[in-house]
Amino acid sequence: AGCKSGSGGGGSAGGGAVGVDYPRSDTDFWNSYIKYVPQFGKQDGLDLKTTNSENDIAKLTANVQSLMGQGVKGMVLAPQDTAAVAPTLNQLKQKKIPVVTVDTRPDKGDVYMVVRADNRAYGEKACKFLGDTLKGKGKVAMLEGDLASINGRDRTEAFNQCMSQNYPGVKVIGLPTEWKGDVGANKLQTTLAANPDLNGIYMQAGGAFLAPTLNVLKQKGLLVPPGDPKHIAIISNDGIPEELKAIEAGQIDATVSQPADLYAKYALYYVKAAIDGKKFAPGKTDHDSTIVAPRPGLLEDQLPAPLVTKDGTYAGSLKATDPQLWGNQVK
Amino acid sequence: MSHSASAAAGVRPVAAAHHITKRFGVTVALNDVSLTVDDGDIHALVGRNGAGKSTLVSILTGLVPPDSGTVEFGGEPAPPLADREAWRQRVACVYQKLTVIPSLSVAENLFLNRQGRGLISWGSLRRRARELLDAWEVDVDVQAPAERLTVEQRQLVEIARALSHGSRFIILDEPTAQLDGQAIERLFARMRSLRESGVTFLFISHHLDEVYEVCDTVTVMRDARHIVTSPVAELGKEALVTAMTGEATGLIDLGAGRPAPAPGAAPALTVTGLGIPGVFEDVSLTVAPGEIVGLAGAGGSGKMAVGESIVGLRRAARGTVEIGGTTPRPGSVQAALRAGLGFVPQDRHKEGLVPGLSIAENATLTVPERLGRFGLVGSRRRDELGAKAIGDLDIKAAGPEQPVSALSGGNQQKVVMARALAGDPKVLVLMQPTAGVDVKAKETLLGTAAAAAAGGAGVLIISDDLDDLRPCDRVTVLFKGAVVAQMPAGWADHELIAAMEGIRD
Amino acid sequence: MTETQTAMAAPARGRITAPRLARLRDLALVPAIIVIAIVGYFVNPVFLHWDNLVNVLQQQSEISLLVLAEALILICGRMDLSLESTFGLAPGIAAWLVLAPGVTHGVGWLSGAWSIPVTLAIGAVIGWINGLLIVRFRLNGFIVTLGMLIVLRGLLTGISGGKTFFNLPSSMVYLGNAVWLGLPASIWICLVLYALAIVVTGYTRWGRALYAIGGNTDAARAAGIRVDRVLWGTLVLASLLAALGGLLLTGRLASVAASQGNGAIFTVFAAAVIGGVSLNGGKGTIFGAFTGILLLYMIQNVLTLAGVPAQWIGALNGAIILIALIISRITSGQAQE
Amino acid sequence: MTETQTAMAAPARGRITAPRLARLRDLALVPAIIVIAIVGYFVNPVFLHWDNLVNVLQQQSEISLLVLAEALILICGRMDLSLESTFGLAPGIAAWLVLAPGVTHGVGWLSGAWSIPVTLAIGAVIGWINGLLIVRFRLNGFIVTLGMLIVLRGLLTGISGGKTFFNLPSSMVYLGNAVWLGLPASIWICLVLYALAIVVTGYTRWGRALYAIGGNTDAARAAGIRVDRVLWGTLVLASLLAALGGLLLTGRLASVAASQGNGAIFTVFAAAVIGGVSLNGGKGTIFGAFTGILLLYMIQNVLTLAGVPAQWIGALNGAIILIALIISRITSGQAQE
Ligand SMILES: Nc1ncnc2c1ncn2[C@@H]1O[C@H](COP(=O)(O)OP(=O)(O)OP(=O)(O)O)[C@@H](O)[C@H]1O
Ligand SMILES: Nc1ncnc2c1ncn2[C@@H]1O[C@H](COP(=O)(O)OP(=O)(O)OP(=O)(O)O)[C@@H](O)[C@H]1O
Ligand SMILES: [Mg+2]
Ligand SMILES: [Mg+2]
Repeated sequence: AGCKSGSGGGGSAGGGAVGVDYPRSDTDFWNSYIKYVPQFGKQDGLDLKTTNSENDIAKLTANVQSLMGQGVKGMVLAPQDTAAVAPTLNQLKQKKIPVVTVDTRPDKGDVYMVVRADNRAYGEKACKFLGDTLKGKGKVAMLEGDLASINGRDRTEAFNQCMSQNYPGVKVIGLPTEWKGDVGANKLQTTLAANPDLNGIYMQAGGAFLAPTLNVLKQKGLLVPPGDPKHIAIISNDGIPEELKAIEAGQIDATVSQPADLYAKYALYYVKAAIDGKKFAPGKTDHDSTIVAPRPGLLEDQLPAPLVTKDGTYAGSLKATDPQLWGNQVK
Repeated sequence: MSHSASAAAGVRPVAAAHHITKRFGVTVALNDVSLTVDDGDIHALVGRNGAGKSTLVSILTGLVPPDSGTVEFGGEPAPPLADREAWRQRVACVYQKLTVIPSLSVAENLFLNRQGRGLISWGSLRRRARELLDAWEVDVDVQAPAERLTVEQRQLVEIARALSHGSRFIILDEPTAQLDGQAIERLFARMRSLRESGVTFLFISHHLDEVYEVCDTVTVMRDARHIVTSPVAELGKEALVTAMTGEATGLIDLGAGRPAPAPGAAPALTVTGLGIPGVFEDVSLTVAPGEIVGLAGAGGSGKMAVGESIVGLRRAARGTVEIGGTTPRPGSVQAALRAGLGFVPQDRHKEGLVPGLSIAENATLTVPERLGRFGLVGSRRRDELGAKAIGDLDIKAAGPEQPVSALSGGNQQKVVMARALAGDPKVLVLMQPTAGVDVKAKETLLGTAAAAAAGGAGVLIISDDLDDLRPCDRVTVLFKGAVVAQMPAGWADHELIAAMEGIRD
Repeated sequence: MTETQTAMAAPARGRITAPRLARLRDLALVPAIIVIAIVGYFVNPVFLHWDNLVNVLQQQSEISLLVLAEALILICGRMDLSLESTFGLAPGIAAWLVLAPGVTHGVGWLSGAWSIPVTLAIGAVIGWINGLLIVRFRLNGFIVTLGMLIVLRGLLTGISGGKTFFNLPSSMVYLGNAVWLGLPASIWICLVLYALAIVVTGYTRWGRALYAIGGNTDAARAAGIRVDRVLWGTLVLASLLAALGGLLLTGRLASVAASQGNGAIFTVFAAAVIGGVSLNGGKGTIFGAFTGILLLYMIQNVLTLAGVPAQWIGALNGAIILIALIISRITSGQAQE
Repeated sequence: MTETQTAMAAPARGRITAPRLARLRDLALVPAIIVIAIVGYFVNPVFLHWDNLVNVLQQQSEISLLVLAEALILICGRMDLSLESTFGLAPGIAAWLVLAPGVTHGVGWLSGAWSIPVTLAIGAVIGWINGLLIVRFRLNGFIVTLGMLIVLRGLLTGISGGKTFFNLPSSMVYLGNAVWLGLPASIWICLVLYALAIVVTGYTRWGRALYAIGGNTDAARAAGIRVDRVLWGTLVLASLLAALGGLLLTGRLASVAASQGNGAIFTVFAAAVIGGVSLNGGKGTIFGAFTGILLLYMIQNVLTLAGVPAQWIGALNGAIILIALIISRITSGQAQE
């Protein structure tokens, strides 16, 4: 599409505009990402053109087409549907536009760099923490996401697999919720009625489930600090500021901090590198992560997703007040 | 009839409309119309379909604001439109369009919006409803939803409701169109007795006989204008029709000049032993080509059910219908139409017309095969046929493309007739073909039926309106679902009425 | 005029049992509820425990206010699709106005005490706008409220930036959490409002006017009912109820998610219709609507207790709803087009 | 009967322009489309580039088949909410049947060549079931298809386990990807089907029967139209179109997501109604419906090009739809209740 960037701010350090498609704007996590992107874009001196595909792959395709029409030189996507994005990647490849994907690894097609923290790792970390905390015995409820969401599914599968392998004494009750707080609260309530001896809860999204869960427990008189025999061990996911506060207050035990800031920072870092013609190889990076090559035509920078606990004494965990955590940087 | 005299002596008018003009889009429904209704009168309002009568009624009852002009009650200006309560104290009305609410019980319909203050006591409401209906000899369960009533019963409920308001001024817009002879008589008796107690009526009807029977004064409207107001006694029927139509031509004798049906020809329609349990039993009749046969009966006699069974709108439990030698599948309109039938259904709003479609489309709905081949429809061909129907039936319309919803009642009925005739039927079944239609249109419609018969079709007219039955060569009378009489042409009105009411001599 | 017309009377008399039946229709779902209760017991005896029953009642209490609101509007022969958005937006705006900027990303223009009045006021305003467009400008209600559904949903996403509002003031979460006489306050509120609505729709002029308008608007107008005023009032009332329902849910979850209410309208319609409220107006009762939503939540609860595989819950739930819809239409006796 | 009655004819003559106006209503959205095009150009000149216009046409092509299907049903005076689920389920089942077990989590019972016939057959079967319930059993269409919407959506989640089907056979992705004469095949398919539908609804018996049925079902039946057969046929045809639309999208995305079609019905109704198709049946044209969906997609495209902040896109889009709905109702002249 031979078109000049008419209205845009013109050329920049990278020598062209960069298109960023946000996957959705209705979760806390992605909103933080949306907030970080322009911030880092400015730091890197990039001319950003942004769109929002509202969790709809057809919209993503349309957005990419219109971004290509605007002559972007590189593209950052976060396809929530890893299969359906393949034709789009193909198109971009034909136009020689490098792509960085955030959060998910496409099933097919070439990608310059995948920037993500492994969702399976979230599930595993949560499983290990709960399994250790419960000493391999008990019942845990898992507030799952939406079946149609790859991230939710990865967390669910990894959690289940890890539990059955490492902690066969723990019974998992899976509660699908479509990422909806009220559905989660209702199902948790019902589960508590049926299983008064519940010992643990894994919430796959703190933004959706934190407040509802705490409130259900409060109503049942089960919101008691760790150490109390009635305490239910809770691990959350995402690392939004409220979760960190709840950990400090002793209401929940831990969370897996999803690095929203790093997603934005390194996505733009790599897309700029791509436009500048840099090449990367598998191996350790300068920012505590590893680049791997899961399949040809695609590299993946696996960002760290730290486990957060109150005192940071659990192996490999950070303190809830650690300023490094993105949840503590939100103003 | 001393009331019109007293009116002349300067009694204060109960209601008056001054220089009312009302437009609907480009249609002028009322053009500078003034009307004064004197205290204690029964005042008739007549005019052809679309003359603007019902529009004047809705202005007089505060449902619709006039574009210009004023309304007065007893010399006082009318209350603001929003104050429905004040309007209802001044005027009660039976509208032309039924205003019962089908899902609510009869009792609640009677006392709609005046169920009493605070919490409603359903028991006492039912009692009051029972008393009210007993006075009208309407024998229905007051707890039944109104949708279960027959059309006639609904009409009676409406009348009872309007008369129970205690208003001193009551408007009746075509109240008799759905009633049989006895019910009409009862209505008139009630109107007369209310007049004695000082109630004033504005009465609208297309039956001029009724005007002469109960009314004191008559106002004629034509083309949205007021033409004349006169004491009934001073305006002869000829003059009245002339005022309504604007022409000095009298009514034509429809029976005359039609060739007698050929004797011995195979019948066009043969009905044998038709029956639906509980509705009608063992009805047999034949109609020869060129013959017009009437099927008469009082309300609830089952005559419409017979007609609907013949045309396939309903499925009879027993018996056969033969149309031009073939026996169409019972209960299938399609089969009946293919066998060579054309019909006018009882209620044009329900089964007669598709309001949003044009005259041409409505008139050709039954004959798509004439509009083009391979299922294609040529709009030019269609509009030609539509224009022909407009000419043949004297339909007042802008053109074949005009939607039928924009036509007056009489002209809509003509479109239904055009649809019935579209397939050049061998058998024509007309159910209440002139209900709610003005005198002139009635003449056109019946004349068309006669012309169809003259052209060799067998015509069956099903009606309880004696005017409809006059052109018939013979009339079959139904009473409580059974054939009770056969009357050759030349019957006297009272004979036929007696037979319809089941009185044998 | 003295001949009795027995011929006419006969068919009418034959139908004498009909209104009785119509009244029974209110109870049409009671057998279904009993069946589900029994099935639930066999699936998991916990189902009939007091705690679980209270849970079911509490879980349906918020959305049942939406059902009540929709039922009132349906009885008038109208529709309001935007209720689901009001359910989220009204408490959402209140939260946004009272929460401090920064961590809780509100604007902090009002103090926490304002949250309940603001929520209800927003509900009323939305209802008023719907009324303006539908009643005053005579636009089609389905169309207007479809548009409003999309706009209001977008507004909530806009002000919240898609994030969940946390750390709500205590007045805002009180109703959704309080326990009165051993039962959650939201159950009391739901039951009292339903009881009130049953009395109003059954025994007051205003309530009967709803049925009259739904049955035949012109006739209602002719009978002196102030159709526009009643309709407008009903729309405002319905949005108020939706806002209140949203407030209760907000309280129970101690938060307002940006997606609060999304997709709820399908459940709301299904509940009202299963409960015997007609989409054509003028028919159905508030009690019926209540049995409708109760049944749906009982089914949900049984499915959760049964541990049906996650992927099949949707299909199973849908199939049960479809069957319930079909059965409820068949028992109501009439073909509906 | 030869007296000319000119007096009465006079007021009628005044109405001569009415049908002309009705025809103009078809073009009601054309000015809006032009305005959007101009606004779009000023927002971002890219808007009017050939590539971008082709993109817009292609992006709306799949859902426009849903709009076409819904418009046909609306003209008959019915509704079908389940189309959005058919849009996803029909290709979903086909993919499930042809994909090998294991990685692509299908069952692999059929070879890839079957995928298109199976997709269309599923569509037809769903339409047939809708017809059975609505036409034969005379259940309310809104209710039936609401139930079906939930069930079919649940079924797709069930068979897919919520996962996306990919690695589809080439026959299944062909239509969504092919380019014919320089334009994507889906644009051709969409345009041809619309053109065909315009001819059929305007100039054939079957098409006019739809209007007659929508305008007054009883009258249509009394005119010998086989109402049940036409309705049933239309329901089947509509579901077929939905399945075809789903197939095109599947091809373009080379996959079937478990959520394909979710929520699309709101857009579909908005498009049809903005395009002048009446919810009460018997009114509106296929061309109008096409302008409706085209307008919505142009608006989406302009908002994207304008770089509106993500969180406000929903509200803005909704507001534009609402305004378009209101304007389209006002220009259509009549108060609609
Ligand atoms: N709401 C309306 N919108 C448009 N035109 C209308 C409306 N109401 C009446 N008209 C037109 O106004 C004219 C007068 O109608 P009106 O109903 O008053 O006639 P009428 O004298 O009562 O006729 P009929 O004897 O058939 O009842 C007719 O041409 C009719 O088509
Ligand atoms: N489907 C039905 N089920 C039961 N009774 C019916 C049914 N249809 C008609 N009836 C009754 O059968 C009788 C005959 O009905 P029909 O409409 O044929 O009478 P009619 O002579 O046309 O009366 P009217 O002049 O009042 O219309 C009426 O008492 C009516 O109530
Ligand atoms: Mg009239
Ligand atoms: Mg009858």
